[in-house]
Amino acid sequence: MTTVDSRTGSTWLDLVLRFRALGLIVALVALVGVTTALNPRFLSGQSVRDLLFAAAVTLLLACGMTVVVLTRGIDLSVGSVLGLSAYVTGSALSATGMPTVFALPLGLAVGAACGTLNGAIIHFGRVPPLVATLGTLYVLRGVVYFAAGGSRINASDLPPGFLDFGSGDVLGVPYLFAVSVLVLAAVGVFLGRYRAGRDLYALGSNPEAARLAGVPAGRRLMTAYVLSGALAGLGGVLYAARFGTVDASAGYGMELDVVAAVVVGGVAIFGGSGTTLGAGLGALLLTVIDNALPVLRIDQFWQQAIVGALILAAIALDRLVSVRAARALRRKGSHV
Amino acid sequence: MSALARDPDPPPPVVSLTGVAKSFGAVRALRDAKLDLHAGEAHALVGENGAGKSTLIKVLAGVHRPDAGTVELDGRPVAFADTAAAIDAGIAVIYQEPALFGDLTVAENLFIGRQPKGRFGLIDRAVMNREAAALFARLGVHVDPDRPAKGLSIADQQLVEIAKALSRRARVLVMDEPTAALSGVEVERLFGVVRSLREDGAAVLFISHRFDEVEALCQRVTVMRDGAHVSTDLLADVTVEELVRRMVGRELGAMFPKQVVEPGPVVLEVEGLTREGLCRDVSFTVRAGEIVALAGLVGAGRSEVVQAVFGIEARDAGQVRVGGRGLPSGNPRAAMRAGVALVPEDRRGQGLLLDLSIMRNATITRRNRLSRFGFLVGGAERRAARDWSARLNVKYGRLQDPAGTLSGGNQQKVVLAKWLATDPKVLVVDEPTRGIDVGTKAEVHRLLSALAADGVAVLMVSSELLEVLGMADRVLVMREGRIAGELGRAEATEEAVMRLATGQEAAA
Amino acid sequence: ACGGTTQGEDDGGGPAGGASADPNADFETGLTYAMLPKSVNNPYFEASSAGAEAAVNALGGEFEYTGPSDASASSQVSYIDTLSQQATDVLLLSANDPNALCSSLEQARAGGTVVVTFDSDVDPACRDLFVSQVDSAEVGLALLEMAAEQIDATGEIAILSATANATNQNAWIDVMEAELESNTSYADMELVDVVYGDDEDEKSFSETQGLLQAHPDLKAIISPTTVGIAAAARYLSGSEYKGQVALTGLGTPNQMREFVQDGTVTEFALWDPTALGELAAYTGAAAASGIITGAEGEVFTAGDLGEYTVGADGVVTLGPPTRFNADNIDDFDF
Amino acid sequence: MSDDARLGEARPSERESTGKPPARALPAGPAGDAGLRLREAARALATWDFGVVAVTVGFLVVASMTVEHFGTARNAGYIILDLAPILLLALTMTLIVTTGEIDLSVASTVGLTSAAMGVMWNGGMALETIMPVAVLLGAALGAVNGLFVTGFGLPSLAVTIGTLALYRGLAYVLLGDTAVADWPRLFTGWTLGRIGDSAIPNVLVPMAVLAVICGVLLHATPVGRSIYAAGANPIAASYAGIAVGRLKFWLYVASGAMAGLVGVLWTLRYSSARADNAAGLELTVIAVVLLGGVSIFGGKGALPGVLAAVVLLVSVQNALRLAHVSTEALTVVTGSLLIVAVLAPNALGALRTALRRRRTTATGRTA
Ligand SMILES: Nc1ncnc2c1ncn2[C@@H]1O[C@H](COP(=O)(O)OP(=O)(O)OP(=O)(O)O)[C@@H](O)[C@H]1O
Ligand SMILES: Nc1ncnc2c1ncn2[C@@H]1O[C@H](COP(=O)(O)OP(=O)(O)OP(=O)(O)O)[C@@H](O)[C@H]1O
Ligand SMILES: [Mg+2]
Ligand SMILES: [Mg+2]
Repeated sequence: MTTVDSRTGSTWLDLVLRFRALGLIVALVALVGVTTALNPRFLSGQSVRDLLFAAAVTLLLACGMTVVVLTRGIDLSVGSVLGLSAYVTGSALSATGMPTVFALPLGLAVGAACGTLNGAIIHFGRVPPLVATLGTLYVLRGVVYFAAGGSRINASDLPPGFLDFGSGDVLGVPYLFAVSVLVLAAVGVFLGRYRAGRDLYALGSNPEAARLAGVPAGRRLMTAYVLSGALAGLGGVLYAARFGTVDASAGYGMELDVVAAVVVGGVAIFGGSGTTLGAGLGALLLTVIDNALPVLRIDQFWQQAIVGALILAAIALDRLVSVRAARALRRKGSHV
Repeated sequence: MSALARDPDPPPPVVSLTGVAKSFGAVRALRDAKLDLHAGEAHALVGENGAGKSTLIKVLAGVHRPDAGTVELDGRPVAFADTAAAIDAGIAVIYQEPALFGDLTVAENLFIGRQPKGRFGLIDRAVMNREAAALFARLGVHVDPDRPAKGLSIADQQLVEIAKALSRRARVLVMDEPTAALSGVEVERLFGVVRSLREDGAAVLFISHRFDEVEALCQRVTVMRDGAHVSTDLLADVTVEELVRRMVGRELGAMFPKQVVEPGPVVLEVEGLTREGLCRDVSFTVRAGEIVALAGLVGAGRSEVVQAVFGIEARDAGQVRVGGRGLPSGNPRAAMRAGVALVPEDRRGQGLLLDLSIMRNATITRRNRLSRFGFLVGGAERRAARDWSARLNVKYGRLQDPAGTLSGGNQQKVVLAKWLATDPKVLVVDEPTRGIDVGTKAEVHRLLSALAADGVAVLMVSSELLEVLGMADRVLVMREGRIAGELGRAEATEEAVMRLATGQEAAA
Repeated sequence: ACGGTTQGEDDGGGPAGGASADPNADFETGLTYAMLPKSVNNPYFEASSAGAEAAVNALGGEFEYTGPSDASASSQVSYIDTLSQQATDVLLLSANDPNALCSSLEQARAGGTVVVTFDSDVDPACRDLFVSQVDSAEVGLALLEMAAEQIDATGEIAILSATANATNQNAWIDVMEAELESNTSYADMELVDVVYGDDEDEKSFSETQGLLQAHPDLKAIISPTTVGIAAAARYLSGSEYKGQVALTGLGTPNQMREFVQDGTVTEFALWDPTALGELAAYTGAAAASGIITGAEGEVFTAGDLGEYTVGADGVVTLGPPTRFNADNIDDFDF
Repeated sequence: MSDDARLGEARPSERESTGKPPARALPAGPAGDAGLRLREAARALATWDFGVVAVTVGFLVVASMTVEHFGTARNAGYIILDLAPILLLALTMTLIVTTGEIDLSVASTVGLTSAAMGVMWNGGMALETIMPVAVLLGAALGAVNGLFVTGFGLPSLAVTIGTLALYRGLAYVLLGDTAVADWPRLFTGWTLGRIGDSAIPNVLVPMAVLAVICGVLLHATPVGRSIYAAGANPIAASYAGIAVGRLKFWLYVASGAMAGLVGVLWTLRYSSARADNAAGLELTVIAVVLLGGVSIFGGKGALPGVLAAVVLLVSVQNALRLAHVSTEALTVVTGSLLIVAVLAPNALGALRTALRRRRTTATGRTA
């Protein structure tokens, strides 16, 4: 049988297994290095702040997306949820002039509500996640259109405190980014070190087995989608705070970027494996690419093509690492 | 009945199921099932494939809700909403098919949902791995608790399942053919543990098609047929023949109807076959009309060998020739064209398209031959499928039902059917009778020897010694990826095989 | 087989000549008008539709404002087909593509619909009239002039445009480039980059970031699109470049007000989209009532907007853009 | 083979075991055969395809009675023109999704081939050569997807999100902000033209042909069987001698070629080659494939359902426009349609099992 010494020759292997993000970090460092070499201003305070600002929202959404993707699900509605929450909070702030502190909970609530809708359709309606959330992507966007119509919330309508929250920072780290990172860490710990979190991995890894093992699938799925929705809602608030302008198209088409970030981050699209850390790095990598290309004076028309190429490169690299790992595992598991 | 007659005042059963009925679409898996489990007893549940054994225990485990009938725990009627409820009630089940979380570590597979907690309710992995290691030690097996379950052999998977169930320290332990993929040594260790559990007062339900095991472990035995209760007796009161008659409702022919045939020319030649870390320098030949068995302990690498022969996995070194012509490495299509067929060991993972219909499964290997002018129209597939399920007595509802809805044994029959249908020159079977009931087992054996008689070269991997000894003309014994020795039909005895398999020969 | 169809062998149908105009005819009542913007849910077109609706009510007609939610030519085609089936009398269209809509427009016109494009034109052969907010030259020159005034005509400038294929933006950019070449008074100004914010707030925002990082010595940004200029202004006002880099272009007073007040922006321009819609409606009505046919020189009265003359290629021009600065911005609300 | 007979005899009660439902062999209770047949019939009818087709037909009937201009031949023509690109892309998408993969790059491939056509046209090539070249280009782009997915074993969703950006980007590299529009009327006319003086658009012909080819391929050939097998269980499929990798690779090539063809049609229909042609169409295509009942996990689904779904989606949007319903509502309806179409059958299924449970309990008691 598999006579195995869990330690021997498995140090780097364990590292790779535990820390699939390695490849990403390398890519990230390389990219930043090259860009800075070509244009030192890329690491100037201002542009780093801009970068972190830009990353904050994607980071949040990627975090939520990870949770659902782990369960073999997917949430294509995040873009629309973000739009809805951004508009609702925005108009609530401008209309009622309610204190800024209530913005976050409000956005979270809106998002969580949408998440609950997704979860209910998927769990109780037995609708495949991709279908359900593709549906709510349309429906919720439609709702935003209804609500916003042609109107637009301008920065001037929003309380200054809120905008300050959007543009302010502590020690050079924007509040928004700080919020995202805190959330990311919290969710990371939840997934990695709490029973409920591990259940999500189990569900994604083998749903039937999870059922036999008595994992409360319904409750867990609900948790996942509500979480994803809530984070998208929070993202909406950050979006409003950052851009100050919200119209009906806020967050339009964002879902694919987020999925890309998650996948680049090494989260298995068919569930069961991946970490928020990876997803976060994926989001960061894509944002850096987006911001580096203009700085490198790369022709506008080439930028999208290069983003695509780099996405392919990133997942290919990640694949390389994991294949290595698997082979080593085999050797580790064998006995001859 | 007789069991209770013997016992002046029997303790109330821990579990008792009465009048249980359960249907899946047109299929009535259970009609009128009945079962009593007492504390401190090991109770055998036997029956044909599709008799309803697994379904019955799934009802007990809260997987299925019964259409009718009652489930009582300590005399109190219960209705388990889901498996969690049953688990909380102290019922642990080893299901027929291993169901592990490939992405989680072995240890987490054992403790999912009840991982040991440390500060702030965080999971304490160190403790978890230690407890897992302890469990495996108790079973006398070594599996790295910290490796992902992905890539474990079917046998190791079953061992993990066993450890999982044992770790729950349940008052009711249900085992659905836990030994199907295990060989003698593991089985003995398992029984040791189970006995001690029983002595601690646990009630054990044991489902198996191997009567030697049933007799070795159990006191009472319940027979099921067509989803209904037939009888419950003390094992001491009934003979195996009697049990078999009740199961299949008729007399059984010889278990190992071996036909002696004059072996023809060499058909399959394997030379210096090597797969990194799995098997090394394996050489042997199989002649037309011969049945050659690959014996050995679980994990000896037999499956790896046959997979390399069929070309599922590329070989790192060595030659495979069929009828003198060499086969390219890692190309099953070429092997099939050369007339090789492989019945794989893991029917769900490697054998079946569970979501597709029984018909598709039975005919997928012949999709080209059944087509007319490249089109698959008319009932060709249907006829072929019906014909072959009839030959192997597959028990099913409708040919359009998903293969996943078949009982374990019937699934195995479908896999056999789809490969026999290709009428191969070289038939390679890996654990061909895993989870198949005695009646069908005899038929499969008859079929194998009949095929051999027709000049087919048969290579058989089996963990069941009786089968190996009963069927094989020659026995190749593998140990740790190498061929430890070869035994002719005459010299092949249990002792001889086990000695080679375990490597005690040197000592002797 | 045959020699093959290559360029130049074929040219689209000529302009739709036809009935002679009767300058003294009255505006018909009871006509149905449909306004089809590049995309709905866009404040700019909301304003135009308000103007058009007012005009239509004055003319005693029926008004419908409909269109796709994405600014793509293919979805506009579906809407045109629908409208032509409903035999709408007047179609007021702002096109997402100069050519893609033609065949549908031809069918519509064959069915008797008068097609008037506004804000963004199509191939003149495919429509009756085009109501231009201003003529391309004027806008291009005005933009360049404002930029020059703010950086006294020296230093690097860049353009933040809408989508890469936006018809009118590209026309203005061409004018500006030509002018920079020819006009000596702009000799010390250099156009270093043209980037596209796709009329998306977020993209325009980050493109502005990119510009400033890529061109440390940038003196001015010209953004000839309402979405772009607002996003750029918001970025500048929150960054270290505020006051250092001049920003001008086309924007709506309501969006730009705070940035003019906080000194991020000195002066920008725009025509009144409401008036544009109003004029488009009157032009359509005039054409449908046979007052004009689209031939050069024809004259008609557009309500209290006054009298207008049809120019070459059936173009009616609203007038020079209005410039907005700290002094006058509070007089406008759109 | 000589032993078959013996095998047959081995089991006296063979009738019972040759696949008649056990329920027949056992006393079936009062519900009896009739009830059983009814339920079987019900199940046969309640397949997904049937559901979608029924809904579609139902909708068309109701709409043509209630919505002005909807029932006209002219409008039918518009509907067919509008659904052509979606339907064509959905054909190959169905095959790919059935193998458990996905191709999100189709719309970008359309854009890139369209842009390439523009460049070639400006380069003075003859349209007769440009068109086949464009299709081949599409095939090549598909091959790249196939290589990444099967060759390097990368998740197709990830790969095709990458190529979605890459191909669209390359389209912009080729044409930038320009549009090529001077296409010969001979061809643009054909794409919009009608067969003879009927109201049937010319494009219906290639559409029908390709639909039939894909349908037969999927449902009545060994390849089709392999496609389902590969989707249901790749490992078991390769054990059955199916070259799963090669199969998927060629499906991606086919999908690319189809996108190339759509690129040609699109360019000529709108007589405008532009980098942003068909942007965002991929989600619509996925939507109809799923709406058509194809399982995103592979192994399940059928083409008729998908075809019906395409018709349903496009004609619903058309009807709403004709009925002066606002764009907002249109978006909402599209989404709800997707969800409800999947929810409804599930709800029905749940209901049926509930009914059956009650029945069998009854028989269980009497037995
Ligand atoms: N989920 C299901 N859907 C439909 N039919 C089912 C399902 N599960 C079991 N059946 C049917 O119920 C009957 C009993 O199955 P079961 O697995 O209980 O047999 P078994 O006694 O365990 O046989 P084996 O010894 O081969 O495991 C079989 O005819 C099987 O086809
Ligand atoms: N996919 C795999 N990845 C890693 N190790 C594997 C894999 N498959 C098999 N092994 C290991 O290779 C060895 C031989 O495999 P296997 O257990 O199939 O041999 P076997 O003699 O056929 O046993 P069995 O009786 O289960 O067929 C075992 O130690 C098993 O754990
Ligand atoms: Mg069973
Ligand atoms: Mg094996």
